[in-house]
Amino acid sequence: MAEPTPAPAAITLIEAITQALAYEMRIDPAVVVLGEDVGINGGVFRATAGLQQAFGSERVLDTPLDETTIAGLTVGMASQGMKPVAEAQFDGFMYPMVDFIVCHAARMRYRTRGRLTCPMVLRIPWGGGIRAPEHHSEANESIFTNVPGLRVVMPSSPARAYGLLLAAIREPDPVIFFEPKRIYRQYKEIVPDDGEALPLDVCYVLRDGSDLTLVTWGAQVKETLEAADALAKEGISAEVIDVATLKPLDFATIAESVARTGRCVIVHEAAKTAGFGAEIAARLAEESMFDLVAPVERVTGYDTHIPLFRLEMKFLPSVDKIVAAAKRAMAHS
Amino acid sequence: MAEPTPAPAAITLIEAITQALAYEMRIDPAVVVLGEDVGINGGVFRATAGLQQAFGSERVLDTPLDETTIAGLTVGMASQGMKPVAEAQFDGFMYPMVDFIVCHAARMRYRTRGRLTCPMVLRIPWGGGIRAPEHHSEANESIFTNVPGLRVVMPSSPARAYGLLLAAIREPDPVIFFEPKRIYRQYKEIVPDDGEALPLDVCYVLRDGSDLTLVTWGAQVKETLEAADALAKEGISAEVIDVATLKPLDFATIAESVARTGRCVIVHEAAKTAGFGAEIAARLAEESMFDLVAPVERVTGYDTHIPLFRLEMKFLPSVDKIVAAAKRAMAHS
Amino acid sequence: MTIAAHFEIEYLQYLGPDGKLVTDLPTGFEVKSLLPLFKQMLYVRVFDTKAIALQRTGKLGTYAASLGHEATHVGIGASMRPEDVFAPSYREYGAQFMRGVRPREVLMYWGGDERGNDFAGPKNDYPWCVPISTQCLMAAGAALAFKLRKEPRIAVSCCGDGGSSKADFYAALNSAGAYKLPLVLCVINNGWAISVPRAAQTGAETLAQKGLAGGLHCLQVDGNDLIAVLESMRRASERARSGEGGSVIEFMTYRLHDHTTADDARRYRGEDEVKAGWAREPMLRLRSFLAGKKLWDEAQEKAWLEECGKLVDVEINAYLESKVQPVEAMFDFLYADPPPDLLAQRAAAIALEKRNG
Amino acid sequence: MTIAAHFEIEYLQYLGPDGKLVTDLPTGFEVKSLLPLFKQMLYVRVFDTKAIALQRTGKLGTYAASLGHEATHVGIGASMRPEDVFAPSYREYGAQFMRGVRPREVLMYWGGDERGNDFAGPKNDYPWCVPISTQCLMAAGAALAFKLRKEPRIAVSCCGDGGSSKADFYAALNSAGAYKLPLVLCVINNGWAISVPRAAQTGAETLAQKGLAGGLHCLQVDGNDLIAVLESMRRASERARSGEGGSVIEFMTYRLHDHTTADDARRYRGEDEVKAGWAREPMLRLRSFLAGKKLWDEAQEKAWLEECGKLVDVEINAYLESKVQPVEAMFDFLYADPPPDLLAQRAAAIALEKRNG
Ligand SMILES: Cc1ncc(C[n+]2csc(CCOP(=O)(O)OP(=O)(O)O)c2C)c(N)n1
Ligand SMILES: Cc1ncc(C[n+]2csc(CCOP(=O)(O)OP(=O)(O)O)c2C)c(N)n1
Ligand SMILES: [Mg+2]
Ligand SMILES: [Mg+2]
Repeated sequence: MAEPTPAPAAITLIEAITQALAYEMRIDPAVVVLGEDVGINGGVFRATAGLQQAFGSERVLDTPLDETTIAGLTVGMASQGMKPVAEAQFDGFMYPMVDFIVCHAARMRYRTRGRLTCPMVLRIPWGGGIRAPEHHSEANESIFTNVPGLRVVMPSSPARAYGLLLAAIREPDPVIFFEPKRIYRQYKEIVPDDGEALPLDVCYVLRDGSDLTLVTWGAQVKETLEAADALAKEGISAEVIDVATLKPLDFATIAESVARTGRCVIVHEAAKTAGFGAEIAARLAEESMFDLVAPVERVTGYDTHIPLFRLEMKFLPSVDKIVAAAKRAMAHS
Repeated sequence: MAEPTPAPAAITLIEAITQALAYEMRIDPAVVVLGEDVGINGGVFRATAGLQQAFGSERVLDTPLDETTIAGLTVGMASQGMKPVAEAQFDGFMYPMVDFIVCHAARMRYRTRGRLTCPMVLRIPWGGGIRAPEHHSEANESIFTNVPGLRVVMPSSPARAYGLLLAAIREPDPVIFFEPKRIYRQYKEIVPDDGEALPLDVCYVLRDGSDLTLVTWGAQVKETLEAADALAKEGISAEVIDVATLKPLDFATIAESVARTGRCVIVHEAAKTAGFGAEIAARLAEESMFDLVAPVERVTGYDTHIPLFRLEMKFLPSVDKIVAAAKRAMAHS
Repeated sequence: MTIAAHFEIEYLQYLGPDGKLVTDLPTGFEVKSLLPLFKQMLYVRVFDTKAIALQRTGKLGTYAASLGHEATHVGIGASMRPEDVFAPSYREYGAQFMRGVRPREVLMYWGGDERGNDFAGPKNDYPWCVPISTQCLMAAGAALAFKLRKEPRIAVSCCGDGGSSKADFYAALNSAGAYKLPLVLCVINNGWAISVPRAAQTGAETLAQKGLAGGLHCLQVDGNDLIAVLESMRRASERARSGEGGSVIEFMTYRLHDHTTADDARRYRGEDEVKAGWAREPMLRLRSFLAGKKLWDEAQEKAWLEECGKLVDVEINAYLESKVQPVEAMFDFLYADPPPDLLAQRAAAIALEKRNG
Repeated sequence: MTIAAHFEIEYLQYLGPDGKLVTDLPTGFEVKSLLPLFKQMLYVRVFDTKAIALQRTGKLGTYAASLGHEATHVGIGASMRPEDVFAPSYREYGAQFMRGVRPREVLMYWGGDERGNDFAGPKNDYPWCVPISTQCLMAAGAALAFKLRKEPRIAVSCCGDGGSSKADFYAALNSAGAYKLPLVLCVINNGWAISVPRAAQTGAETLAQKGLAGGLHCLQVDGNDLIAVLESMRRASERARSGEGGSVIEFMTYRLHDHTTADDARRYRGEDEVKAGWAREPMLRLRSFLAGKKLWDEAQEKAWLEECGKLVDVEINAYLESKVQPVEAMFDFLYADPPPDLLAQRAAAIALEKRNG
């Protein structure tokens, strides 16, 4: 810590994850990393690359191959004063963790009136579009968004990955941290390793606009920003909001934007029905109805499983689909 | 089957469940019932009372105490031509089943292009209000509503319990069947044991009205109907819809009603944020916006865990809260 | 025939149902040390009886009695150090009382109040755990924390015969073996999981041998024999403390009561079996053994039971007089840093409460 | 010391790495019967090699090779009857080919097309299973269905050494014991679960002994010795068919390839170990044994490998020529009776597809 900070180089989202993990492990001995293949192998996505070498195998633990085990050990450690950061290798493998997350992590503080707590992070590489096998491409954030006591976070840039992960590890309550794997290596940006956390309860406005509000999170931020570009060329000014912290939701930022634009298109990768977009649309129906000049639109995955990779890109929201929805919204005034 | 049908007696919701199970076990040898204590004990709620005695222990199986086991065995049996009806003893114990439901039950037909299928029913006594211990009072239907390939059903009367459970068992795809335990024995009605199934894809309009639409499901149907009574006394005519089949959702029935009333209050027991009410409100925001004269209202559980029973009734939606929301909606025109 | 591995499961029993020693006492065992534990067992039984009565008269919710399990529970509690962590299921009051949990907390919990889990005593112990055997895996996590921090502490967790079928139990023993954790998994085999008999849970001859799946130390013990319970726990905790890893101990006992007050065991088990259970129960034999050693007599028992009654009544009154938490309690302790929307709901709930009087 | 239970885990090996018998052949064993199986093993290896090449040239997605596992896979396949049900993990091609799965289906699956799971052959077999060891528990469910319907069929499922840590694996063996199911659980111990070595998975001396936790029959087997594989499977299936219940068999083999084509094993394991693996691999010893019996020679091998190449190429071409499913395929087979909203989405997707040309 006393060493001079090296000049920061541009890094990818996944490198920002590694950087945040290393930073926090340096300053907080309670932080441990655990999961399948997180040790010498550095994780199947290399998120923990070099950490076991740097911090030893008592800080970076390979687990037996069982997600129930990972979740249970994590809750056990967290409730005894450690700050475990667990990894589910892929989104499709986290379902056996649901029991411990819902029944224990989310309730430990509540049920003991604060006597025991559960400061843990569960990192989940999330979403489709990388031509992976079955169960490696799920957008399953909605499984947690109805569960009180949790925080659900999803960064969409290297800087937000770094700042939000630091915040998540420091947070005294359990955080489900989804990492959009399709954009793990999409682009690089300079992320100073300064230990500065970002707030866990705000939406990030990525682009200002006046005609309509595009709300999204995770990997779809890319297509949504591209759609905003395309719309701009046609003279339509789209504001783009990266929700980033899904739960608790910073609805105020969305409402404020929609109050100005009168139109909202929600974009997400998960199936439409009861995806988290529904909650945002519902809040608009409750609190922004008189601001809306056009019906809310949802551009989402279809109500089917993401297909194996020959067809997967046809399942996902595309620039085309977003632009079309935006234009439908613009048809109202 | 050739025997004369005895004159039907009035039965409770839980007795209607038993009646449907017995009916279907009589006519279809592929139907088996499994779960913890479902055998000689007849289930902790007596839903399977008498079935093992009547059909033998090869049709009604006590399982080892493991919900993962119940779910896995059920999927295994269903994919080999049986029609298992599994029971999770309480809502709070079904989380270990999520992996098999999402990764296998919901995808078996899809991933094998119809070669293997999964005709199973998972019965889950659901919801709070019975002064039970922790984890016995969860309203967790939203965990399944974003999952393609499932059907999610929740009856709220003896007749619908009978008809919907028959339909669920006959359905060639997996059905999650939530049973509102608070109203298991609330009242009796005559339910002829005629083997008539009800449709799995319609909402049930329980009361006609013209001023606003109250949409609900499960145990809250009781409070919602009472609220409609109370509103009627004040000259407000409320239509009451029991969603009953949450997934796939029969939105057409709701939309048609709201087109007439212009107002919608959604009532459910689960926490508000990302509860299934969000999906209904979202559909309204997308498809019925110009019909709405008032913002949508959600009367729900708070965004916290249902507390232990000393406080639980204060968590649940009440007639009071529904009436207040309805009046807020009526203030707009 | 080549043999890849070979195992034996030892069975421990010292005191037979008739109160006679069936074998020599463990070396160095002090008979006098049994006395306070016997008294503790009696205390628990008084507590149980009164708690059941409270439930029957509508003053308590569903209650899970520990009738018949007293030797196992108290023996486990006696073997632990304050700094260890206990992860109980939902009926090990005997162990918990010895660790400082107060009877009023037990009552609060079953009376529907979260404050019951806020133990005045063992601050790091886990609360009662409803989702079966998940406590075992949390205890493994606790043990892992102790090991990583190089603390001389162990974790002890209990589950039932039914609980030993649960995936979480297997996960706990698997990780205890993989990480050589200071963990003692106590399987309290009382013959029944609600209505499902032990034989329907598994094809294994003993529940102790499940530990072999994780390479753990395994023991089967007469759980109605306090001496055997103490000796088995001594061995397992010593192993754990000295870095030799985890154990699975199967305590053979019997559930004399219904599963909980919500259950009616007559639906699924015969009276003969229960009768036989009463002949093997732990108090009987220990009382007769201590009486034989002139350490206990009827008068002492009468006096102590009376005192127990008074002690428990104080606790019951504290529970009965406790005020229900205010409505905002259901919002508090959800997050360290509650989000604004939640605070708004909290305010609305308080306002509604005020309006309704 | 009283012993409650006592166990031995037998180890089976007939053919040593040098191709010499280490013990007598099982009674009645026909050496000639090895020949078609050896040819099948060669065929699988040719398939594997070509599949890896396809992946390396961008014509296939991630692929999990079976290199080194051929004796175990083919031996398992050979021991099953058509009406039995197989629940593989994701690399047991040798077993699957013998059951009628076509190589083109394997390629379709790893090529990102659901039709790969629609086997032309074994209609009731389970598809490849990505969520580790869940197939074991589904197989237990299948076995339960057979038992309840009194059908003379058995279920066979495979998982890895890593997979034997999974809660589902334990649930499978627990239910196999509880219900005495006609189930054979094959733990294919190839030393690694991606980068995690066998020793890190569990403290158990053998993986076979995990079966003791459920009261199952346990065996540890040299999985590179086809004869031992066949004999162990014969014993386990006979038990299963005759109502004696389930087995856990640990097959000791070695993963000669990376975990999948997405993995780089050099990051975590040394070359020496892999070299040693090649010295123990299954083909080597069987070839030498058969050659010694004058059942196989170089010319035969050359001719057969050439034929294999051609056979596999036909399959590869069928895969490469397969048309991508139309966009509506992602809506089909979701429900037997698709709801209207889904049909509307389907129609919209088709329309979009048309518009985009
Ligand atoms: C995950 C889960 N499933 C089901 C239950 C309901 N349940 C409560 S206690 C019990 C039986 C437990 O039997 P056992 O483990 O033998 O413990 P005992 O009650 O006999 O002490 C069951 C099925 C539960 N609490 N948790
Ligand atoms: C539930 C789950 N967790 C993680 C993975 C990722 N994963 C795929 S294969 C594998 C290792 C499997 O090792 P093992 O069981 O030994 O089988 P092997 O690949 O060696 O044949 C892992 C961790 C998965 N597929 N499913
Ligand atoms: Mg028990
Ligand atoms: Mg392996």
